[in-house]
Amino acid sequence: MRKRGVGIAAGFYPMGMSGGGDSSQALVKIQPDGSAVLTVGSCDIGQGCKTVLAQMTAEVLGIDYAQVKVVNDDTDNCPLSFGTFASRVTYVDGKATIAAAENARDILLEVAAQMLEKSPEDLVAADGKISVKDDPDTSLAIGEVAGAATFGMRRLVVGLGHYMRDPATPDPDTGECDPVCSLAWAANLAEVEVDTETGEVEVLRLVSSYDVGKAINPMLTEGQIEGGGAMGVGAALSEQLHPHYPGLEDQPTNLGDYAIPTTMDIPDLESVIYECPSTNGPFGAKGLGEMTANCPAPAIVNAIHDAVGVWLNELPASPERVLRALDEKGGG
Amino acid sequence: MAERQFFKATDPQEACDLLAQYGGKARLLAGGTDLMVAVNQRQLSPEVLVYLGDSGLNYINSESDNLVIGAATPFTDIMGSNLVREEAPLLAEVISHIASPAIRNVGTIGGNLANGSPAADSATALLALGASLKLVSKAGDRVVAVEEFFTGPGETTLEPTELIQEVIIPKKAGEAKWAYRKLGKRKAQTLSIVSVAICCPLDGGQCQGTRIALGAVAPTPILASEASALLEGKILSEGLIDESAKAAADASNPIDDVRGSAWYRRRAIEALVRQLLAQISA
Amino acid sequence: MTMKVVGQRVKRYDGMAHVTGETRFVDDVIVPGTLTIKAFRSPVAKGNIKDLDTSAAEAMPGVAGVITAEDVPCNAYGLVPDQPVLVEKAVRYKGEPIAAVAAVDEDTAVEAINKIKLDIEEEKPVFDPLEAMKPDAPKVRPEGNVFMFGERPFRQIILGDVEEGFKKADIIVENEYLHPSLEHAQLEPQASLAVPDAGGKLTIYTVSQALYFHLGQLLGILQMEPDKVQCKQWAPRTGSSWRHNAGFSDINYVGGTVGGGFGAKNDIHADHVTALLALKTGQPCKWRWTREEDLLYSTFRGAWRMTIKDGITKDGRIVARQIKSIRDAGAYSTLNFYVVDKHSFLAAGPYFIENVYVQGYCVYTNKPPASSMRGFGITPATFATEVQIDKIATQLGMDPWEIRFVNAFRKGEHTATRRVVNSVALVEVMQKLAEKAGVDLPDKLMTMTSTERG
Amino acid sequence: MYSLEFTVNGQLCQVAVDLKTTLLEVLRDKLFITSPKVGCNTGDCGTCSVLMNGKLVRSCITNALSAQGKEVTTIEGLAEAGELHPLQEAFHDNYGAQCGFCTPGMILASKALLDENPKPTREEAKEALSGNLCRCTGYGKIIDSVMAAAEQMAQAKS
Repeated sequence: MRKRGVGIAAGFYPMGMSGGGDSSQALVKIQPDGSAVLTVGSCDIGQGCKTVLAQMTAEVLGIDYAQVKVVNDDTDNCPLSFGTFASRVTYVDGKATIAAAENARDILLEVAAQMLEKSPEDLVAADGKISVKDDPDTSLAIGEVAGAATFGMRRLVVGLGHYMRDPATPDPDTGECDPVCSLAWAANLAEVEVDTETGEVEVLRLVSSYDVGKAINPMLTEGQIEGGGAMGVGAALSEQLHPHYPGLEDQPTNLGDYAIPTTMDIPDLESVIYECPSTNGPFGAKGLGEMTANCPAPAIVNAIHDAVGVWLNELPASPERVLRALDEKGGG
Repeated sequence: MAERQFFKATDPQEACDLLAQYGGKARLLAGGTDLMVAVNQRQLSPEVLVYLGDSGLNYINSESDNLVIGAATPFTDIMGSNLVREEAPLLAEVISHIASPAIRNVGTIGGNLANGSPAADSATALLALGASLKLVSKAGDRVVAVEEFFTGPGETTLEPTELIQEVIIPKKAGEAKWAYRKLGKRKAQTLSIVSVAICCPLDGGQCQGTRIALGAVAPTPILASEASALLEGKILSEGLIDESAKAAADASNPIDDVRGSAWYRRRAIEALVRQLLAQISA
Repeated sequence: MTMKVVGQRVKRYDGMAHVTGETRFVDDVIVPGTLTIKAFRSPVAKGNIKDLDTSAAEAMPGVAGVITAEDVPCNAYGLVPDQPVLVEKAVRYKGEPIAAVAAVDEDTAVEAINKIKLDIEEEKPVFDPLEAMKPDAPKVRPEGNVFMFGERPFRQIILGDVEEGFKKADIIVENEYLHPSLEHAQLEPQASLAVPDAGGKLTIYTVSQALYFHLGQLLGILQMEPDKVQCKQWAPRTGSSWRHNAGFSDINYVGGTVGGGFGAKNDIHADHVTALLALKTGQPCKWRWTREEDLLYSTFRGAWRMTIKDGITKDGRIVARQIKSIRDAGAYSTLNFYVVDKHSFLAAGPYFIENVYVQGYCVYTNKPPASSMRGFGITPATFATEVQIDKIATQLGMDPWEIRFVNAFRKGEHTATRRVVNSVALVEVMQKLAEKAGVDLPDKLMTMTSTERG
Repeated sequence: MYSLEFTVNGQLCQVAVDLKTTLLEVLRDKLFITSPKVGCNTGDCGTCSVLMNGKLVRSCITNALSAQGKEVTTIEGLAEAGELHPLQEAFHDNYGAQCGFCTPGMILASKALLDENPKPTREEAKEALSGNLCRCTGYGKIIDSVMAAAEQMAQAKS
């Protein structure tokens, strides 16, 4: 018999290293034509940090996204970053990038101020121009300003940015510390169908809701949600690195036996993005790379309980485990 | 190092001659989906390869009572063949669950069988369909029933100088019902934990010559003969289906391995046979 | 402020390179004359090396170099440097690298590996953390099988008084959960290419997710003092400017584009070995792990055993939560203790609970070292606590939605580590979920907010 | 050693191979075409996918000599006269790639599908890509990309 059930799970996740002290640096160089090169030390592991950081740079400088190049590929050229982990890059590198871009923009504003015989505070950088706040028709193209800075005023337009939260050493007795830049929030709903004779579980629906502070690029946000969702489904149902844990027998040695989900195992995932701005995040953003893999498994386990009345205290909810649990309960 | 040699057989006879000439040293290459995995993992370092891709063994013919499939026919061709869909739809269905499209494009039915895996998916279909294999060698040819072909894990009755020429499948007789299910760790690109193929010719609602084939639950793919015999001449009922499913589970002799436990496999066989017979009777 | 670029669905920065196949990963970097590396790995899970003979491998035509523990200047790395690059004496997991060969091609490298002779005294391993914690258990590590968080064998988090909390509770729910070990299964396997150049610089192409973090560790491993033998061997090979004291600028660490990480590349797997062999042979050396090696011997998400005891009042409020978690760390510390810290800080979940007691243990076993994976220690915590809260709801006859709304953090409340939570939105996120999923929640829940505890 | 002659992306190639050489090794190590990746070398992941005579194959478990006289297409051969294939455009527009490691194989598998079945359903697209693993995307945006390309190609035809 096939029985259906629905389950939910909630969660939260911090940005950056718990314990702090993880820094990132950024350099924004304005070329003589007004295009920009952002140099950072974090890796793009598929999550899309080059895209996100280029967007932030363009936003601050008031130039086109296409005018920003990102260099992140070696330690000879790139400034320090602790790395791409702990859901930290959008947040920590983002803050460093914004600082660097603002720093570069300030240089441009100073130069433009001289050219326009205004004070930098009276100027604004937007739409590829630096213009006078209360007289928008008086403006200079950013390329013009950058060129004048480079050739006329012999200035190097390079902005420097750095962000590091103070290290947070936990109190040895109580654990008191501030392990968190910001917290993002999550809730998932799973609907499953359980075959009570074979123990198979099929995920029919996985619906996700995430607070990301601000989706710097909603496509990337959705990409993380869907990718983490699939990873969560794999963890919930089919992935076993040590099938006879704690022993090492029968360990899978190929990607057929270590069964990550295929296209056929994942339903079309549904998601909703909620934006509760982080009080100190870059443009209000939080990070969500990791948290997306956390809620699917408990939501699925809770859905299995809803369907057939058994609890699984151990993952994955393999057909064998489900069947044994049903036996223990005394039939489906 | 021994000299390595590659031959492209232009017909089965040439392949047989080469096998005779090189004896156990020669390996047949068709799609290579099993062979090359072994080569890449250094379990195998063939000295002589005989390529069957252009040996004229890629065909699907209708011959009086039988459907005849050349051993080097890729799965995709078999799946897509109208003849197969018409005369042996069970085979088309089973093949559609093998691995994934890229593997099916080159993997051949003969290769799948010759590999001798207890989990060979095409074998369960052929067992259920009562198929036989035409084996050829320089010394001549012989026909063996698929249930006689497999002798143990990775072992078959094939002599080192012999190759599978074709698969002979009796055409579906009258109102033959069939059903198939495979359980893997996931839904595609996966090997069977268990698989069950059932072919159930019905005569006025009565089962006549039902064949229930089980994969991955014994040293070879097997027929659950007692489970089938219980149904002979009877109309499928809930009680009868139950009995047959239990008999099928008893016929299995599974092991614990990376894909599943013996306990689970036995239970899954019983469940699948029950579900599939119910599906047939519905 | 209206934003022009932030918030937009601009095209992916590296998308064009991806769809044309032009994105270059480590294994796609082709340097003429590159040697292939293979590792000689321990056949046993625990043992003591009596003798290692690599002479036959070294003598083979086509073999350019073999390295063992003797060739590693500083043979201990990690945040807490306890992991050898190559085992000197004590083998702690099956598959642990003991030697590595660089040869002209893969066949030769494999043949050379097969010629290495090892005399090893096998010892009884321990795989179960619960066994490993016993006083008479086989020692995985000389300092003991349990990682010390300061003076304690566990990270302790105390908020309020759980025993007092349990007294106030109407029901107590206690369960044990097991979160299994998981593999990242990133599609790009571990790989590294080290290229020495005559100018005295070593260029390493890496899959690292954390360039600077690993560069620092590599410099520690390679630190070469003038009187060390290997330095004398290597200095001429790498040019006159090799300064015998490697600094950040002596290595150009090239990466930034990673074929999937998920935490699999937060630890050095191959760069140290390629660097050492490149220095020893003076030639470019590449090591690409097979998928089998990646599955069996690379870092992974270590398993967790978690016991949760909750005290709940009739209205569904969790008033006390006690958690004891044991992390199976495998044989080395890697990022395990950090994973346990993160788990302990936040294991109590996205709910305001006034009395919390968490003990997070990090226990060594004779498995390959576990380390970080997407979600660190919070993934197992979320699994356990979110199934637990459903069990509580079931026992109270309460709706699983309602119990979460009742307990969810509100503005101004604080976590178990006594920090006030900011930008709180669990209530709203759950309301959005219900809307999206078409679940009709009662007004009572739909009108709640994160700003006040209703 | 044997001489393998075959066509890669329209260009005739001749390379020396032995009995154990795979098509993937020929492409990557001898012809320096690195878009097909070594993800597993056992045929399980699909990152090495190429088209051989128009059909999707795993180059890692294709014996090089079985490619004799055949036509092999890698993703480098997809763009025509400098114009990206609609599938490449669609994967770019729809974020069908994240880390990019599975992408060349994924796009070639998609091409094999659309060549046979220009108007697939989502289910058919999933089935066609079922042997190509992706760990980043959860597949949603990959399937979106395939569907978008199919639509775009249908419009271009009409």
